[in-house]
Amino acid sequence: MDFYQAGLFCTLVCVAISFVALLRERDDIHKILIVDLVETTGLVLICLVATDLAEALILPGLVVGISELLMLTELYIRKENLPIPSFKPIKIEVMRTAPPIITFVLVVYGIILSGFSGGAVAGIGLVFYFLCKGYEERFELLETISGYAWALWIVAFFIFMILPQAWLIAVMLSGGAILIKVTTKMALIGTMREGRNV
Amino acid sequence: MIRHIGKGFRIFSNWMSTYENLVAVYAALGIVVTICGILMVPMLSYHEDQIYSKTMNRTSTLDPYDRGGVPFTMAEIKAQYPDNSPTAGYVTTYLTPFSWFLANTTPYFGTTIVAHPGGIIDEILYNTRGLDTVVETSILFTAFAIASFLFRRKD
Amino acid sequence: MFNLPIEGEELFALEFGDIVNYFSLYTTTLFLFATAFIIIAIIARPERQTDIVFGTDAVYTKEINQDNLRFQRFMAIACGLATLGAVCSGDLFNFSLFTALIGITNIGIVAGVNNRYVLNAAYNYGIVAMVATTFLFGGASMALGTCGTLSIWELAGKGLVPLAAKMFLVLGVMGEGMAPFYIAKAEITRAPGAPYVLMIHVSSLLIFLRVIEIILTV
Amino acid sequence: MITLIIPAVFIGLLFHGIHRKVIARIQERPGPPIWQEILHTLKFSFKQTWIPKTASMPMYVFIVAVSIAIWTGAFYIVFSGGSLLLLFAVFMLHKITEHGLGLSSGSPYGKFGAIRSVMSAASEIPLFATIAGIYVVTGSLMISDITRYQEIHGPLLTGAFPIAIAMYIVILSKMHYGPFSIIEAKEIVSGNRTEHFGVWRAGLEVAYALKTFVLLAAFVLLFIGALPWYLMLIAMLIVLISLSFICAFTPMLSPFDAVAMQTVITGVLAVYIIILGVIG
Repeated sequence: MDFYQAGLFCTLVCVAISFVALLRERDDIHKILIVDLVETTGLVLICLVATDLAEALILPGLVVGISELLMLTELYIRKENLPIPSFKPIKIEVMRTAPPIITFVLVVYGIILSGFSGGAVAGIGLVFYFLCKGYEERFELLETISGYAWALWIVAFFIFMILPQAWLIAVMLSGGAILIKVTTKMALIGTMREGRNV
Repeated sequence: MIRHIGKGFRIFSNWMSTYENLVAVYAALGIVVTICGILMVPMLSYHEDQIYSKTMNRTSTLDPYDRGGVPFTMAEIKAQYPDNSPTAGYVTTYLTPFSWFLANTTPYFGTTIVAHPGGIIDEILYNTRGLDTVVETSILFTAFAIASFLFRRKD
Repeated sequence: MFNLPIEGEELFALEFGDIVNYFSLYTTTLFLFATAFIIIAIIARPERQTDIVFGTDAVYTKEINQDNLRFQRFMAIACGLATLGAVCSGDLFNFSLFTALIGITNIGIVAGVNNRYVLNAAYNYGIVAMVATTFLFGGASMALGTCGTLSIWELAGKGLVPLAAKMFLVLGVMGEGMAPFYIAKAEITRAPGAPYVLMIHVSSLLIFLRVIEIILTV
Repeated sequence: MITLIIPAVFIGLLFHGIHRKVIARIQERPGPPIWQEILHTLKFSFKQTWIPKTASMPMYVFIVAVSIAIWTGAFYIVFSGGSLLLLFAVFMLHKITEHGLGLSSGSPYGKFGAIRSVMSAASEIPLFATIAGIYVVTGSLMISDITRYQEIHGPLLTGAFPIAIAMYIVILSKMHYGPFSIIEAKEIVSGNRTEHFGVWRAGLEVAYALKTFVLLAAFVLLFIGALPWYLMLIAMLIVLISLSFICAFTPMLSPFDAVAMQTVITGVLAVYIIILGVIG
């Protein structure tokens, strides 16, 4: 029995166990938790291949799991007609004065980094800003920007495929677009409070 | 006897027609198939000649991000159809100016001391397995669209 | 290209780096069928469901919310495009990703409907669709581990892919497409918006047909 | 090939008439004349036609066209010796048109029919068992290869009997008045076809006649082998009459029982195919 077989054996046992849990579970919200467990074992099955390709396949696998979780939990809230908790914003002085400068620093640093990780850093800045300051939602605007950035990113991919000699343009395009996309997507999380949609 | 079979069948079909049991039905099928899979493990052996096999150059200053080759040139990746993507590696080895500076001046790039993000596109195979990337982001996009649509419904 | 007595001759191949999509007589038929239903989803108005008031002769038609309708149409088109991708993909992992996308958009089509039964069924279906990705990705990665490649072109006709991986793939597609698990899907079908609801069935049957071609080919 | 479609439609309609007649005689009724279905179709062709106000407009019409188109395609596939997998695809796509017929009109009866057709999705799976089984036995899915195989090794009906049963169940679940035809049960008027009348109904009758013809022809070609045309028609008629007997003697199952029954059959066949695959 080589390493791959041993790993496969253990993982499949884990898959079976997690499915037994799913079989026995009756409560809707607990099912979501178990589903997360099951998905993780699926990722381990990919990891077992242990090449660069496996590394590249894990990211899509992870993203599929996260996005389905996001959608299902929202569907659950809708299905159960759960009210959205309302709370008063905390009144701390530093939360009114600090956000601009912190956000500015984080966004600038994110732009220097560029790309996916840059987007994440800049996005955290904006999340912070919106959480502290923003009581008005700007979903439409952020969504539009995010959508266009996503489309540009896909365009860059097609440039790589069809016109490889223009790769520099594609690199710049995709780097910039993903920066904007990730930033706006994360910023949207900051605006997810029952404020006014402007 | 026949009456019992008929009664059992009725219970079965009633149980199957309740959608709360759907997850349980699928889980039961999943367990059966996984057990079949476990029994077949001895027949599966690892294929040594993999594409995109993993080679790590520990001495490189770019260590975890090093895909071979000088940035902006061809990288040696064992791809499935090398002739379809002769430019593989143009992107995969791209670093942001700051990471490039770190990598050239210090040996610590990518270690825990300087945990600095890699390049514009961390996904190593953007060029050769790009369609995966497109689908993956589409999935995220769709799920986000559904979640935000549900979140913002006012009725 | 492979010349197997399974699906008719190859018509044309489309290269995207390491993922080579191909069209055979069989997949082209599926492709055209999906295209036709996408066009229908774009141009057709939704039907107005009529309900009979119990105990009387009165009949009324349900109104469909405009926002909801637009969202449903968007999801139906996305679902159709994912189906197009799944039927012509020439790579096992890429196929599973497209299939996962179909699972998500299928729930999206009915997510906006304001009916407790539909939402409950969609939720249960969603859980199955999520769990099924384990089998899809597991099947694809087991094929990769044991054969060293994911390309259907390379694997075709050699019979290298182990039976376990094939079973995983089929079970994954069954979960994503709800192929024979009838009950939740029947509840989902009660949702209004016929051209869009029909897309759920089109996509799930087409991926089922495709996975059968794949497991017979590899 | 195309010129053969017209006779095939008429023979299919005649088969429907014979089916009704046989059932009627078994139940000691006089029954309609056997050309009744042909007359029906002609009558519907000349009746007034419009589209219900609640219907989903292009889809309501389009679905009839799709129905005719796929079965014309299936006719071509079977008689040109094409791929069995394509025939399977057509059969599954027929399911879509069944859903679409019921959903497009907005009528509650049509909707019930469509929901029942969604429920009975398991009825298609035995055909998959047929295909997988035939592939395991003959090593090819081209109908021309399969008929050639039977010329050498004898008919598959004796060689692979359970596979023939699977295909027979598939055809049975598509017959009118059968135990599994919950879609067209009379308590929901005409099920998913309730709101399609006039020319649309005539078009559907044509498509369904072609469907019966193609399925019976495929059964004969796959399990008995290539025959001269008159023997083939006789063989198809025999298969049809055996189906009519089953339809006459069995009551219609309640929807969930019908589906559960089909699921059980499918499960048994799946196990059989896996065993066949592992041993073979």
